[in-house]
Amino acid sequence: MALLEVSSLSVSYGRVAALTDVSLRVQEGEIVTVLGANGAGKSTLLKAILGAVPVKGGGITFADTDLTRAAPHKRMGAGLVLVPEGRRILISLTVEENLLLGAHMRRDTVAIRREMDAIYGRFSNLAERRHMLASCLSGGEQQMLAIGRAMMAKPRLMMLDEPSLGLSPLFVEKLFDLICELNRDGLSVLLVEQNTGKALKVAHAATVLELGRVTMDGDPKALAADPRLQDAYLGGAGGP
Amino acid sequence: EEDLVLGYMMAKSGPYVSLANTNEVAVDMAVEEINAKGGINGRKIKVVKFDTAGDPKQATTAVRSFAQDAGALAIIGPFSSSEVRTTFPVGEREGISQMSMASSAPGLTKGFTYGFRNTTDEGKVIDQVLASLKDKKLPMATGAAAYATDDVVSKSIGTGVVPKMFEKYAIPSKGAVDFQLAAFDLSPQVAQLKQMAPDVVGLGSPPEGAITIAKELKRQGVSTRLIGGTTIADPELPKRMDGAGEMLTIGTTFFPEVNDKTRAFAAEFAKRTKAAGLNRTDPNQMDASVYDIVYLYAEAMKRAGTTGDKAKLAAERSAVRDQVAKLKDVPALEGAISFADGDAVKPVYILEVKGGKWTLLDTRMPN
Amino acid sequence: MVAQQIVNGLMLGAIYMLVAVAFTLAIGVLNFLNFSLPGLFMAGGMLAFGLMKAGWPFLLAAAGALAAAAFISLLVERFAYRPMQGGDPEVPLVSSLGFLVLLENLMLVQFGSDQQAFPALLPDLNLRLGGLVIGYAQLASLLLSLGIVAALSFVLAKTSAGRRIRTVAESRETALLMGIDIARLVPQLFVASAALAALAGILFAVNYQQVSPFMGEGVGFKGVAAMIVGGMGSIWGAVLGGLLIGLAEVVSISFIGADVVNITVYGLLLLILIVRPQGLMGRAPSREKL
Amino acid sequence: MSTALEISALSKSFAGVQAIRDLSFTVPKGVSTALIGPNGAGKTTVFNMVSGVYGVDAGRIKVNGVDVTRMPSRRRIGTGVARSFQNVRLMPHLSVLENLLVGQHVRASSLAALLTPYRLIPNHRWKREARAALEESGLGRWADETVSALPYGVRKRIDLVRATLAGASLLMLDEPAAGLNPSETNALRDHLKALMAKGTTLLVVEHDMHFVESICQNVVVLNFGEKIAEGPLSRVRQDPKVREAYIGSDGEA
Amino acid sequence: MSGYLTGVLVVLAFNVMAAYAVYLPLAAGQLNLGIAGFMAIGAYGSAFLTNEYMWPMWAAIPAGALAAGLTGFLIGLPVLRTHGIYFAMATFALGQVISAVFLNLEVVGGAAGYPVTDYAGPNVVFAAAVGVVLLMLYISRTRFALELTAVKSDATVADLLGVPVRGMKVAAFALGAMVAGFGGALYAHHYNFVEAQHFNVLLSVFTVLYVLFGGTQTVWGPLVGAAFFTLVPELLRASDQWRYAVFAVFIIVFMALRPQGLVTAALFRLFRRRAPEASS
Ligand SMILES: Nc1ncnc2c1ncn2[C@@H]1O[C@H](COP(=O)(O)OP(=O)(O)OP(=O)(O)O)[C@@H](O)[C@H]1O
Ligand SMILES: Nc1ncnc2c1ncn2[C@@H]1O[C@H](COP(=O)(O)OP(=O)(O)OP(=O)(O)O)[C@@H](O)[C@H]1O
Ligand SMILES: [Mg+2]
Ligand SMILES: [Mg+2]
Repeated sequence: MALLEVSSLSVSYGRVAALTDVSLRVQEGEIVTVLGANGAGKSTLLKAILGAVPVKGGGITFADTDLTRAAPHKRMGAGLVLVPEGRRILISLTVEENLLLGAHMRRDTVAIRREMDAIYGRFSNLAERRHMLASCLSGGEQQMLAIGRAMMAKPRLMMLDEPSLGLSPLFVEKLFDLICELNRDGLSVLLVEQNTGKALKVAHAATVLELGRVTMDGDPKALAADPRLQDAYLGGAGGP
Repeated sequence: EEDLVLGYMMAKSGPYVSLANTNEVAVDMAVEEINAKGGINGRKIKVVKFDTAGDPKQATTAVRSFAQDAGALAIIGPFSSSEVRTTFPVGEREGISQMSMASSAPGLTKGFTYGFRNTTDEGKVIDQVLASLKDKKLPMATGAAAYATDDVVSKSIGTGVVPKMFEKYAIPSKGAVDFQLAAFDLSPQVAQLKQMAPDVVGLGSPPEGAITIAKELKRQGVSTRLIGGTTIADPELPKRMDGAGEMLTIGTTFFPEVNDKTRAFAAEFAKRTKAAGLNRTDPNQMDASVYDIVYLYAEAMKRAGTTGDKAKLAAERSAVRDQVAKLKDVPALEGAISFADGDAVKPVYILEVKGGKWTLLDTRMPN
Repeated sequence: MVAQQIVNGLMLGAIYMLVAVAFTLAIGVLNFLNFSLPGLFMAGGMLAFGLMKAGWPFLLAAAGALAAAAFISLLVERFAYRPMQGGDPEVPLVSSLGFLVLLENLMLVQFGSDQQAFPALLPDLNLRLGGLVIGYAQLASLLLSLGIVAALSFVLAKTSAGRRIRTVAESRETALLMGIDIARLVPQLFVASAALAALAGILFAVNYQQVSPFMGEGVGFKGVAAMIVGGMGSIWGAVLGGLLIGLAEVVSISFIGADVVNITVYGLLLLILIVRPQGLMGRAPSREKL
Repeated sequence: MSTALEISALSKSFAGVQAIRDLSFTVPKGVSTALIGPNGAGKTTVFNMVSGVYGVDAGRIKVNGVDVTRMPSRRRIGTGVARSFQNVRLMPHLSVLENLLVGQHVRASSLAALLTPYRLIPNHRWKREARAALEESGLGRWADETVSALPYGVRKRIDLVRATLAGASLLMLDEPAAGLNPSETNALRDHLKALMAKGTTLLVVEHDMHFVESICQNVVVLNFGEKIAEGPLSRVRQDPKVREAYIGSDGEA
Repeated sequence: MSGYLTGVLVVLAFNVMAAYAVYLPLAAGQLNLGIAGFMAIGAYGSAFLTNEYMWPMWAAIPAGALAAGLTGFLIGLPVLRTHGIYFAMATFALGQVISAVFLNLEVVGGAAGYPVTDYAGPNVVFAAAVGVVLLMLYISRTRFALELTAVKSDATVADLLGVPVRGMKVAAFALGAMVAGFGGALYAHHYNFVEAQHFNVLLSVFTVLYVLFGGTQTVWGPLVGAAFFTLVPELLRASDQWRYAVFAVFIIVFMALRPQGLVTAALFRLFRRRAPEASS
């Protein structure tokens, strides 16, 4: 049984269908990437898995539990976490409070402190600003904070919605290294990325969404070579 | 055969409910009594009612509606001074009389030929209270005033009536304190009164302020006589003061224990209010006043030979007005009532709180 | 006399302070200008009065009133707050005012518009120090208020629950994405702020031995003013604001007169806002960076 | 050659943190320039100072020859500089089209313009123009949507269109390609090239080096608020300091 | 028209004018809880002119409106330093101060109120209300209204786009004050009496209520809101003491069902979409 199993999921906003009949699975220890143009429904998919938008049909099973109707906090309790689109850091809290908020479901204070220090070690920009209000951070720093905050929840499956947005090339590399490293330590990842090339490189499986429907899925290597994908998402000839 | 229609502006909702929501019972009582005795000029009196909620805007709507739609000959009400201010001009334009049962701000009827009040000027009332204290040789060597600033009647009592009367009775004034109608904490004012230590405090306030100040006086251990006018007259006041306010002395225009007529009225009133499920069953001065207003209009209509004929409506309305203005010593529930410059002249009853109850100290006729 | 007036001002301030803190929870945290709070303040006093009239002992009546207020507040959450999410912040004002009007009129129907005498709990409730008169009830309510406020400010600033609350305050949507159980947290906050308002109402009734269906309006507005003077969202600001408004009121009554109370108290509020738009102890709201 | 933007000896610190230190560079007219650097280097801060969101601690800023250092922020767009935002800021109470109409303000700010009942006039010039701009960037179908429902990438592009509607000669774009997939980035590139052909000068903050390469003739590299390199990208990317601070080992992005 | 209907419609006309006085600044994000203060300025100002200086009404009423507008302009400058709920409270305080000042101003009667001699009949009031509505309809079709909404939505960005944010805010505030003053001036001359107690917080708050209840998204909201709040209590007249309780329940239920107010932009879109469907 897969860790996350999304079957025939449909979501709509009012009368607008955002997802139709989307199925997807993430095996324990896998990185799965979801690709698609603007408005394809990628963010909607992640939010639906977290339970932040109501689903109209289909099912979501996580770690052998049916979570289709569960509230987001229940799902996070089960080990899901989302690095949301647009970062959504809390500007009235300090950097450190934002990180601690990520761990709000945990009670193991000592481990929390230790992990927080590890995150500071990894993101030195954050360490320098730990007691400043998060509103002061630059765009990229906010992105780091959003990722760090998700790590603080110690999830089993981390969903990332365009995590490389606004990060410098050097840092994007570090980010993908980090994702692989966490993955090696047993974390499963569901990744939405516009940096299609890099995402396909690290992923074990990939799914392509178009106007809310799955149009392709399977092995990322094969997909990367698929001419249809080349045209649509890799900017024609070979991509970056 | 036409009925004789009277309009009646009630204040059954809004800020005056507690004072006004039993008025209707008194009006109905009077009308039933008159009709049971054959009505006026062979015709029955019919009352059309309109709840203004004490709101001046709704009150003007009521007057327009009585005058233009209901074919009323005269109007009972409105209740409050603010309403009077807006409805008297309308009544004047429409040519229909109004008679208020509660508004006691000074000078409200001035300039209106169709505006009447069955209330007594607070100046006259407090004059009688002091005269009574003097007669009974009660301590009144020094005085002070306490009043609500954001209420016309209260403020005019505190700043006009009380100082003038103190002067008339040669009582040196130690000063004045004021408060807002909605004030619940009168500790600073009472702390000031404590320093002044007057024998009498002239109070310009509705019952609520009187209760609050009496309680605070008791709390701070100040003993002085509070005196006031009709604004404080609430049959349940001693009960509501819960032990405070002994020696509170006021003048009012109605007291149920005066004679058989008033006692009978109070008994019947109690019966009816209880049946209607109302909170208060003791009549207050507005209940008595509104009861008398019906009789006063009835008397005026009788004298004017009013027929209720729709074709002669305008003429009959002004005839009623002319007769009301001329009424003299009409025997009524509240005593003998006359009209001078639109305002009723009637007896003043001096009441004192003793042992947690109103007791009649004196009955006087203003001159 | 001046000392007595200061004492009077502080005691009055203690009442405003609790109401201000209740408002701070509602606006500062839930971003909801909750006009039902003055109604809950009134309901606290009136229901305690009603229950005592029905023969309940004071403590039981007070508990009953608090429970009722908490329940009403849950209705407010359900019907005034929840449906309005995502709209402009001023919108829920309408239905919360609807609740105020409803509560007032229900009490009006039940008890009439008169001010009612709340029974004195002790024969003489006053501490007399030299010439000073201090009500025990007032003193107790001041201490109780301060204690509650201190506890609350600790929770908000230092605990995980506090961070969760502040997250909801900033953005409900983000809070949802962070896995905060809003469906539980928000009603809890409503209950807390209702309890504070109702408690203030009960203390008011005990202190001033009176209740009326309209007692909430004046105190409610002064409570909001106190919160704003102190700075929204700042608990200690609410304390400072409450005491300041209480003092300003008493001082202007005793030195100038009651006719100027509204001018001085609200003039002070206006002045403070113009000079310091975020209130005395409030932080300027953090803005999203461009 | 006249300059579109001239920045000299600019400094800015926040609560003790020096975000920009003695920074000088110029953007000549017609020479589109990129401002790059690691996260937190101060790129957005420069934009914020040019557009007047922040005051400067020291230094001068000239736009099209006009010293704007002390000019109130709202008047700066009138000197010919418009910008987009890193964290997209569309007005949630307005529809897409209305957002664009606000973008036209500089060109319609007289009292008469303000009081023209344009909504009563069918096909009013302003509406036509805004719609045309939307169609041009392929966003026509979103015109009457409320902005909060739009996908991120679409919002990003609307933000850009709004900035162009001011008719400014210098356009500052803060990470315009972030959140776009490669083919969408290509479309954006064509769009920007068309603007440049019409005479607009661009100042771009962007982390996608391919994109920068295809748009910008000149690059200014910031690190910790200081300029560490300047020149054509091909040369700058060989600079070891730039590699170490920004691009990383593989030299690609 | 029956006397009753005239009376009710006059009240409606005043409520409509007041509602639009609140609506305009609200469109720019200003929750003005002191609108009654500006009505008082218009009322007392114009009444003073007709009573003491024998000005004709047609001059005194606009003069009252201007006085209120000018006050709004002068006070708006400092008060608009505040935002959001702070602004609401500042205007609330302002309203309290203004009405307290009139309460103590003995030249206009102080607590006793101020009788007004000249009379403006119902038709004048109706015409004025229609005028105000037309003016607001016009404004809502201009760029001015658009930019007010922009300022409300995101003042920082509006500023960077060149919109004179402060000017817009002050203009909206002062215009709102002027409309309020206009309504107040007419009120004084229709009811022939003004008292400071009438212009209290509850008047301000209830006026805001009309607007929010009707909906702020379109220019029709205040009209519908004012109509609802004026007419429904009349319909409930029969239920006497329960009247306001029932009314409050109405408000709560309606708002729970239509949180953005009765009239919303979506409603209009729906109509627009339906209309062609129906005709085809
Ligand atoms: N709150 C909402 N209300 C209405 N429609 C919405 C809402 N959020 C998203 N949509 C619609 O759902 C569709 C999918 O949006 P979604 O944000 O999931 O796209 P996406 O794939 O994440 O795009 P991007 O790459 O730009 O982030 C879009 O057509 C969008 O307009
Ligand atoms: N208002 C502020 N208060 C305090 N510090 C600030 C403020 N604005 C920016 N900073 C700091 O200044 C530095 C530069 O920020 P800036 O946003 O300009 O970076 P950037 O180069 O745009 O980075 P990114 O690529 O991540 O967007 C950052 O370290 C940030 O924390
Ligand atoms: Mg997305
Ligand atoms: Mg940046």
